[in-house]
Amino acid sequence: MMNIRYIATIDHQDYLIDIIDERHVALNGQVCEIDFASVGDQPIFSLLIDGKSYETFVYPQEDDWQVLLLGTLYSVRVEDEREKRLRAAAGGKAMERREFHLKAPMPGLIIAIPVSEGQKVNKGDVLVILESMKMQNELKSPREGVITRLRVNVGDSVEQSQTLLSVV
Amino acid sequence: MMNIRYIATIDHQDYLIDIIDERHVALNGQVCEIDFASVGDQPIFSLLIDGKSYETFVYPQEDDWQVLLLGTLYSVRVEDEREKRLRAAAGGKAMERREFHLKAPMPGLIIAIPVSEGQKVNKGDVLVILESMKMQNELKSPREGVITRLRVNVGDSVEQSQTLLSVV
Amino acid sequence: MFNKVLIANRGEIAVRIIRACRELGMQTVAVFSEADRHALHVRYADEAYFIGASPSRESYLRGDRIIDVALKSGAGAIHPGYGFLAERADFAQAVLDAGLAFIGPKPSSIAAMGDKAVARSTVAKAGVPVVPGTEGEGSLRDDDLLTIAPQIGFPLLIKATAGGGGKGMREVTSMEEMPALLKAARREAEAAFGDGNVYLEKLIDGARHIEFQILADQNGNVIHLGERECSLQRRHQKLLEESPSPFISDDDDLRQRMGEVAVRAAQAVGYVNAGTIEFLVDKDKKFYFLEMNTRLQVEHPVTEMVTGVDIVKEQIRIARGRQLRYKQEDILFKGWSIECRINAEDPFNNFLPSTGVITHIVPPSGPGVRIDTGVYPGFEITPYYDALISKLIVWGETRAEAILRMRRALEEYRILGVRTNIPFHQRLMDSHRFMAGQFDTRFVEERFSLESAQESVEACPEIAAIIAVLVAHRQTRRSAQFVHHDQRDVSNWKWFGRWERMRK
Amino acid sequence: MFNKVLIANRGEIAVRIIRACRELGMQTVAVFSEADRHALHVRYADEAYFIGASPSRESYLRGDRIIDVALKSGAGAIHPGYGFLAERADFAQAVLDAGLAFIGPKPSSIAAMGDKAVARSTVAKAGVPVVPGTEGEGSLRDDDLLTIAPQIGFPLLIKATAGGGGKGMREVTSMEEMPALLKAARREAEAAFGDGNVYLEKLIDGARHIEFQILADQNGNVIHLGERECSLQRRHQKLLEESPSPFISDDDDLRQRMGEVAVRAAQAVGYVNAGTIEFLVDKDKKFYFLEMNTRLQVEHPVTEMVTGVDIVKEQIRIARGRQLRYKQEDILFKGWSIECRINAEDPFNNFLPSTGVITHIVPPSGPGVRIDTGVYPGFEITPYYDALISKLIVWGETRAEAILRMRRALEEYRILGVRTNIPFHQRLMDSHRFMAGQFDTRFVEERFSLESAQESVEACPEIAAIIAVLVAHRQTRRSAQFVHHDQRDVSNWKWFGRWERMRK
Repeated sequence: MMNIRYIATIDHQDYLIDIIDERHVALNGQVCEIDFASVGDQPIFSLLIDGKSYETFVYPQEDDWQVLLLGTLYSVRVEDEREKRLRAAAGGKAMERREFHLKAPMPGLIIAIPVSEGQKVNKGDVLVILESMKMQNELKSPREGVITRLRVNVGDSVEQSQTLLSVV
Repeated sequence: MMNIRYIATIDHQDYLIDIIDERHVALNGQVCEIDFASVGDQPIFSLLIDGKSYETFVYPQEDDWQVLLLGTLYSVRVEDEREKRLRAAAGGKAMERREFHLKAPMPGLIIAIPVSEGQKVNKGDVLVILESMKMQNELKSPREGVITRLRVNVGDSVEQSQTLLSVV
Repeated sequence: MFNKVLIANRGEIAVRIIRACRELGMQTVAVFSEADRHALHVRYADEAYFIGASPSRESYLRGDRIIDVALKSGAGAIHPGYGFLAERADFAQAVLDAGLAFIGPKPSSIAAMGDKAVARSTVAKAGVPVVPGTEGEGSLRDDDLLTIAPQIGFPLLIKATAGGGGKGMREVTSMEEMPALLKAARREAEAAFGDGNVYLEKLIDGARHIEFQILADQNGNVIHLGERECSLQRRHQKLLEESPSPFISDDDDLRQRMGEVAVRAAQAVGYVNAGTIEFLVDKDKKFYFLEMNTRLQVEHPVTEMVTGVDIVKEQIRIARGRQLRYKQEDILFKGWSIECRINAEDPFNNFLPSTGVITHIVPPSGPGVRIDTGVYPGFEITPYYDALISKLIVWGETRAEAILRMRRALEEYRILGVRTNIPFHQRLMDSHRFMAGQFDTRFVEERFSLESAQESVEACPEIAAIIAVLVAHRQTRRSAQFVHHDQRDVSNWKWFGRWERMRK
Repeated sequence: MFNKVLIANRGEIAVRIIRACRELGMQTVAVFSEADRHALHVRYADEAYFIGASPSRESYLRGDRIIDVALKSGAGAIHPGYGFLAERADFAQAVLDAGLAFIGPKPSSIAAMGDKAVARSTVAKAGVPVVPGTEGEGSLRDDDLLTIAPQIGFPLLIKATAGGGGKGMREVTSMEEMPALLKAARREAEAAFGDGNVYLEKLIDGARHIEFQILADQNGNVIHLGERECSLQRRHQKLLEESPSPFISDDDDLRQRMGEVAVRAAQAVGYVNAGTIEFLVDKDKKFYFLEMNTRLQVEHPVTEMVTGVDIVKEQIRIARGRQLRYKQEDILFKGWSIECRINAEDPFNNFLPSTGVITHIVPPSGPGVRIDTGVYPGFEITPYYDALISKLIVWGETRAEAILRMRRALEEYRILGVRTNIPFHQRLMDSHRFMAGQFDTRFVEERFSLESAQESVEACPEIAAIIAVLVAHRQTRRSAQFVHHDQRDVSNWKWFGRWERMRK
């Protein structure tokens, strides 16, 4: 059986992972015995690896996987060798430069929009204040960029997942 | 809107129930306000009736509905007027006289079959002893009748829902 | 004497009160908004009545409708829980006027303590030390507040007079910020309580927030049930409470002095039923009256765990005119209790509230673990109400045992469908400063972050990497229509379909 | 001294032990059979190893494999839980021979008490009163038993010498029945314990089954933690336990005398670790030694609730060579505790075991409620192991409060996917004889039935009728493809499809 090689990246650290068969993977070349199962038809996974028992929640994201393990959240990008090569060839940063659309995480009322179109923002800057669940919630920028297309105004009621503005 | 009339029978007692609309039923002619909902996508039902709050588990059976309410299990036969008339015309007992197939409620090992083909049995007589979950379980006759078609032997391993014998 | 109680609330506290009533043999009446038809309090009560649309203002804040339901259903008493109408003197008065019992203090006590400014001056007159601030009675306009602010000195706090739960509260570090923050605080207070009045209070540095539970019957007996440590807050919202306080711990003298002051503060307003006196305690163990909460508190269970007193049952007994079953000397403290508030919010994304249908719950259980909750698998968390979905409370013989037990309980807790702040509590339990009891009210915001805290725990990025690869691999194989003949594995595909349907 | 413990068990007790270890900072190693890959003990442990096929004989009874796993994983001790290998002296010896600690008594104590016949003669020599029966040591053949039976007199009990949990036990009322029942008992004992030996014991009329929990350290200190009332049984399976016993209640003199005898019985075999002395108590409060269980009991939580002692943690501390943390006079009893065993069985159909996937659980919670369980939504109850899926334990200040609390907890408990005996417990809580504490070991089988008990509670057949009609009506409309434009209603159709898929 042929191994399938993946590269997992967490915080710029690469992990080379080969899927050998249903019961074995290799981590950076070192073979581990595994028993991997989802639990109760939920996105909870139980991994027995060389006898150690781990359980995680896995949340799929657009570009990566969020893995919640022992109270720590890891954002893991998973690529095969071809994908990795392509991304490297494209300049590495290309994917992150895609337009980011800030969506309302829940229905609510727009209390304030402390940015304007064309404004440069840094990672962590507050873009919108949304009142919901009796709280004023600050929606922050996940990365640096420039504000484009403000789509809501202060005082608007917004639906869940409604796009509020974009960052390029 | 036209009422739809049902007759519910519990222990030979009839209840005349009219469905008036989504929010009203009449019980033996007396109108009640209702709010009826299933809970959490489960066969659990919440009934608010004239303000009183009840919650039940409902298990569908072949001929009736089992309703578990406040720790009591009610077997309820539900018929519309036509069905009720037909059954009365057929002699009432006809439906109960259908052949009963004793099925294994769980996988296990047949330990004993204290009846033989052609034997008359009464309600509550032990038909089969099945060992499962480290216990010997007595499977009893749900009504009087005559044993037909013994389909298993002592020492057999049986699957869940496998028919063991029949009673007419 | 009443035998049927209407619970004018929702969520975990409505369930908590229904349980107490049921265990006292009382009938219970629930009220519900449109969003709450399937809520646990509706399912558990003997009777349940619809009172309006989902926003609180149209349902749980409609005192008129709630009193109508009580009269119609034959309830003889109303328990307000916390929040909503719990600290509205006009509502309590209307309940009494309707000939019903109010399971709480007299309207006059609520009024006296409910306006935080009035409360401060009342207890100050009774000789209780208060935090310096705007002692004036009634409402102050922005001009007045801007004039008084420099006299109090910065940093200071703007607080809602009708407030509670940190709503309508703002920290001010300079005069320049005042106008904008006053406006924001008033707006939030107006939205939360229907009352935009605010007052000012000096911000005490390195302060602990420690509160005393008191019980008072109609015969003038008042006792306290010891303290609760509530310093761990974020944006003035309590996150974790414990009893006793590690700051007081075995300083029985301080506990006794503070307890006596708490009793005196309650007596100053002729208090009846359960209430809480909040204090700020500075580094030198000097303590100041902060405010009185004239209702049941979210965090009452930690006191129940260490004293064995069922506070909600005592509330009902008191409202029925019974004498307190305990004298001060009967109250003995055993062991240590901690409560973590489990909120539907994402600790990895700025604690944004998280809404949606809860799909799966496995609660921790076993010795020394108590959960108070109003949710279940299949229930939807809506944006209408606050984010508290569960209170996880543990008891241990010692604080160390309680912390270890809380750790294992948090690790066991599984909630799916919404994000929760469980990981935040896990990291807090691992924090050396928390373990040592070295924290104040600013600890969480200023000295604690999920990222830095992670350095202290065993990190396993390689395990996370392997799991992500295995999940991604399965998904790839599946989308490629790979038919794999491994019986053991097939069952694991199922959830992908369901999951994807769920995420639509 | 060990810091890693292998738990040689499954289900709720494996979870219970993992929790104790975790709270003591110990690493845990689980073992699992094919059916248990997804079990909670596998998920909660630090390590988990597969040990064989689903039948116990090929997995949880494979002491050799379990010891191999302990050695391989570096565990320093093995906790056997209850059942399976817990009372097998040869296994305990093999654990010691492998250089591991056994969290339980010495093999010699297990052997002395494990053969029930030997146990009786041993404690009788130490001056402990025993129930008349076959006092002979070792195994007796059918001829011998048939000869001795008339000397004991009928009714009598056939019991498995390796027994426990009512397995391999039969009641005999006459000589004629003896041969067939002996055969049945031996077969069941052989199947359950791998040992078909049985002995005879006089059946004491109107007897109470009351047991004392003892703790003994390696330094010869032995204490008792008071009694548990275990008379409520069906087919010799305990269903409900409480502490204290309503039969002893405030008869402190009797409690003290029985406790002292229990301690003496334990000392007679040089007992170390946790153990239980079972007594039969007749109407005149005369008590007889029945047997000693040389392990943790299913019902240990009720003792924990009233004494505050964590028995499993004490077991581990004792096995690590620590001195008992309590003297007899430190053991104080506070309040009342009741445990209901929730089994996957149908109380309305002859208590037939019920298997299948659990689809939904809403456990009761709130003050004074503890649940010990090994199941969760999505877990499959298989026919391989016993039917116990959860222990519901409550504590109250008084027996009355405990009963009221248990009632509300049972009413709250929702488990779907398998049938459970919760309705049985609900009816038991309503029984006037139970409430009055007037019952013996034959009560459930002879004087209690679900049907007759129902007369005492409020019956609402008309509500059941309406609900059945509403469900049937919806189903009819649906099969007739009735498209009904009522937004509120649409959501309620969903489950029909899921339910039907589920039932396939």
